[in-house]
Amino acid sequence: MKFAVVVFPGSNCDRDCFHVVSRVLDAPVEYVWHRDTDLKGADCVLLPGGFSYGDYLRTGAIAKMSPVMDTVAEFAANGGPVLGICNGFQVLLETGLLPGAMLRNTSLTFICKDSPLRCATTRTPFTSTLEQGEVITLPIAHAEGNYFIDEDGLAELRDNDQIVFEYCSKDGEVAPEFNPNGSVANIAGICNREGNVVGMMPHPERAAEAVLGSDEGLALFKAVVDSLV
Amino acid sequence: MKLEEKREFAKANGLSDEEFDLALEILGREPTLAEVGVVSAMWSEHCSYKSSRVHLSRLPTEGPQVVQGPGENAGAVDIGGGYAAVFKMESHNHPSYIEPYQGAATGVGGILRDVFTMGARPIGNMNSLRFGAVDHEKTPHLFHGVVAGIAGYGNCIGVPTVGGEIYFDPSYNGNILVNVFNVGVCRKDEIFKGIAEGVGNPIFYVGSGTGRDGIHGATMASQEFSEEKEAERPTVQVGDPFREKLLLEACQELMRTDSIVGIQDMGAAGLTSSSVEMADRAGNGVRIDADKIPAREENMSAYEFLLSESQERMLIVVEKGKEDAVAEIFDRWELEWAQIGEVTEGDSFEVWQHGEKVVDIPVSKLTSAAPKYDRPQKRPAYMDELEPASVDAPADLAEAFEDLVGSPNICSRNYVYEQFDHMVGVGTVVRPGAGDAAVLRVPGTDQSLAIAVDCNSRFCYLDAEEGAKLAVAECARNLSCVGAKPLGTTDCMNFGNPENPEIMWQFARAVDGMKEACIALDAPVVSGNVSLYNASNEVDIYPTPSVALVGGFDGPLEGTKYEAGGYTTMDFKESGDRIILLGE
Amino acid sequence: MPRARVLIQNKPGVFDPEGKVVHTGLERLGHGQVDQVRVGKVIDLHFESGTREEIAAEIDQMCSEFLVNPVIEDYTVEFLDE
Amino acid sequence: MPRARVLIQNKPGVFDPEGKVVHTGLERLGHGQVDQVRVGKVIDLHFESGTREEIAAEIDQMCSEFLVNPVIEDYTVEFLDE
Ligand SMILES: Nc1ncnc2c1ncn2[C@@H]1O[C@H](COP(=O)(O)OP(=O)(O)O)[C@@H](O)[C@H]1O
Repeated sequence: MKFAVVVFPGSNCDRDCFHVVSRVLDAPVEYVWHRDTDLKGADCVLLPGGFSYGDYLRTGAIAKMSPVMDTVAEFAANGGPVLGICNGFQVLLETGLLPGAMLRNTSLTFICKDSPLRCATTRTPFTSTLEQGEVITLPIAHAEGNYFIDEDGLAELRDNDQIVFEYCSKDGEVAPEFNPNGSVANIAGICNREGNVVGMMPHPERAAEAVLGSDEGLALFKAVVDSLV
Repeated sequence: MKLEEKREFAKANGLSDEEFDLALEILGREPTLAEVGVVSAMWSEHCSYKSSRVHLSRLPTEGPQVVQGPGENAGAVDIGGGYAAVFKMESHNHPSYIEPYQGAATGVGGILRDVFTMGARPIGNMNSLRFGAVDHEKTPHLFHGVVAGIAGYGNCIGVPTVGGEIYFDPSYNGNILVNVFNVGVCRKDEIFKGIAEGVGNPIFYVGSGTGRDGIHGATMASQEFSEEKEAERPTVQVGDPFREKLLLEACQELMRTDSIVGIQDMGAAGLTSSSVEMADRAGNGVRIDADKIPAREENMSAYEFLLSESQERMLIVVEKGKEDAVAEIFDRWELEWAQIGEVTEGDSFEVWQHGEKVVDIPVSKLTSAAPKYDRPQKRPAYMDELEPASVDAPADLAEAFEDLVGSPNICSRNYVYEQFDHMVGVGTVVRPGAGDAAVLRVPGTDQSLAIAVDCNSRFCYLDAEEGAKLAVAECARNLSCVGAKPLGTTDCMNFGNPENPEIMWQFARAVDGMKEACIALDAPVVSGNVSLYNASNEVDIYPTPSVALVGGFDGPLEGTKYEAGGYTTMDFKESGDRIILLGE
Repeated sequence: MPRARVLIQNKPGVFDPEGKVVHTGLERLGHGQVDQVRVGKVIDLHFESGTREEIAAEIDQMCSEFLVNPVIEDYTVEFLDE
Repeated sequence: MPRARVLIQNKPGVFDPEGKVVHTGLERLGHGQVDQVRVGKVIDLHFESGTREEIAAEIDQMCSEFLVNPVIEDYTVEFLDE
């Protein structure tokens, strides 16, 4: 089971993902440069967080034009698991691998803090070991995590069980007061119809070791390993 | 231009009459305009430390743990396991007052370059901020701008901002302080230096193109502010953290090849100070061809090229024959670069433009022969009026307690640090708000370090020597509160107008206090920065010698934070635990 | 040298967080007669050459490929005097 | 309802990193004939009432107080059809 971490100019959580996979999960992993068109035999693709191209114009807007994204799209179409974290999520939206778009946080400021999340579906390879409705706490760190989709789109997400994580209270209550950034329906993460492509604003890789305060995020990486053996 | 006009021009650049005469004497001829620019930049307070050098030399700078003392882009201490922590603090006070967002952002960018130019990967930012009174009309704009600027730059480049301090006081109404700190880590035997060695080696320029940004910036940073000056603003430098990220990665990659002889960032006084300092350290000369410099604007003069403070630029001396390997890396990271000169024999700083030699000055005359002043000192008169001991204890402690926790100088800083990405890098063990110091694990190693920054400038106003001592001691206590032992110090000495003997007295006493505390705590000063002329309309700021300490741990940090693993956080853990007050 | 300006704004119905903050800020400063605020982006493009038709077609392509996110944004193009 | 548009751009000579990156992006997509790109902000304001003169004066005040950073930005005002 091998991971690929895609590196765009300006990615800055690429090394963090690499660290978690190689040192904590102890699994093989390679960086894939944005101009590459070969995923080096990876079984799972991670699109890391950061500020690809400085987030200039729109988050993910320039990264989507990287040659590697065609390869990622093909990999996804063949059912390969893809996880986009934070900026990686934004790139997936821009490329159209996931529906919707990102707006600036309602506060207009960057927000970095822990946020409880309700797992809304366990059908993705990354959440298969969580319980439906289980609350995990992961750090968020973004200025543009205000997920937008129109009403029809939202209905479709719901009908197709595509909402993966929702911002919630410590006890799992999903309500506007627990929404840090204004996202539609408290959405923190979604998947495609098939469930193999997941995008999420929170950072599971930042909560993968007890020494950093929490290892609840490691479950997502372990789950995808389990799903493929 | 006539000589007298040049004298006026020099004056506008911050050079006094005597200094201009000294320059004439050194050159033995009339300077060109570009030369006036070079001399005034190199002899500015910012570059030459002309008022502070005599005092700074008293600071302790040595110890078995010191890997790199003052004199390079940043200092370094041994944190064990074969690794060094490379760190420095720098001020960006005046630019931040003019344009808080960009001023603070480019401050962060500059300090990051100081650290990664040494070969270290930056792992933590901190800052020390001073604003005017909370209800002063300018404070909200300055405060929000500075915080957003620090966030905008640090978050984008992906270096966590893990600590800092903020005070509000009317003495900063017209002159805020923005001091930024960065620490990075590298193998202790793989430190790179800013040195132009090897006659004939090519000099590369890399990063962003040069525009007319911040021309006069270096001299501006050394002049007192007045209302009129506020109007004559130079073109503000705009930071590009994305470009800096590319520069960081390209430099890291380049440093793994064996093609770099010396490397230095272009900070204040840009190309001038970087090339002159690199030549000076090697005892060589340099020749720069201004026509080759990547330009962002048209028709730039040599003067402008030499003094521009465009951001995200580096100067690199490459080993002859390795040019192609270097170019390949820069191209891949989509950076602008050019070979703009070479290391020469002798001692001359030579610049050519349009086939003409526009600068030819001996390097040493710009550095060691720069003016140095032992300015007069006088114990401030106000000290006799202020009698701290005469302040009565508050009658109602409950009320005093509420005042304290409600005070803008004491209340929670989460509004600020939640705007900073303080977790990127998966190394933040003790986060802002969780401990007295930040604890960072060095990625990919078993090493950790702790960092803290402090200065209570009201104490320093009452007694500069005791105040500086207390600043160092508080930092050291902060480190011990998370379980770390102090290893080294960096500082940012922010003071008012040094031509005022009372301010100079404050400065000298603060150095004395810092010296004593750093010796007592075995935390030698390995880098630092001086910012003088922090005054507006003749009101000097409180003396503010900000200090930051780096501490180390004996072994790897283990387990969860609640287990014995050699570090602690400040929250009360369980009911029934005992609370002990230590000290008098 | 032909110059064109692309104005990009959130579609009606898509929330505009920046517009809202600017609106609140203006009200706080006493500009109560402002009814609505929308904040968007403006991109000025200078072309080496080309007729208006050519450039308009080119810009449409740029917008659909890259400059504009059709999920949330609309755009208009203006030509600037030469 | 009178509507006005404020266009805000970096002053000439002030570096525009965003414009630079957008320019590179356009080139990569094959739009090589673009010579220069500047990215700025557009703020559309709807007023309840007021003459053009009143509104223009009001906007100047808003810009100097709040909307524009005079150190690095310039602005222009346009009126939109009602
Ligand atoms: N207050 C100080 N204490 C100790 N060292 C200092 C102090 N101020 C400056 N230095 C040292 O003097 C050298 C020159 O500093 P500076 O000019 O700020 O560096 P830069 O070239 O990065 O601007 C640096 O090595 C710095 O560490």
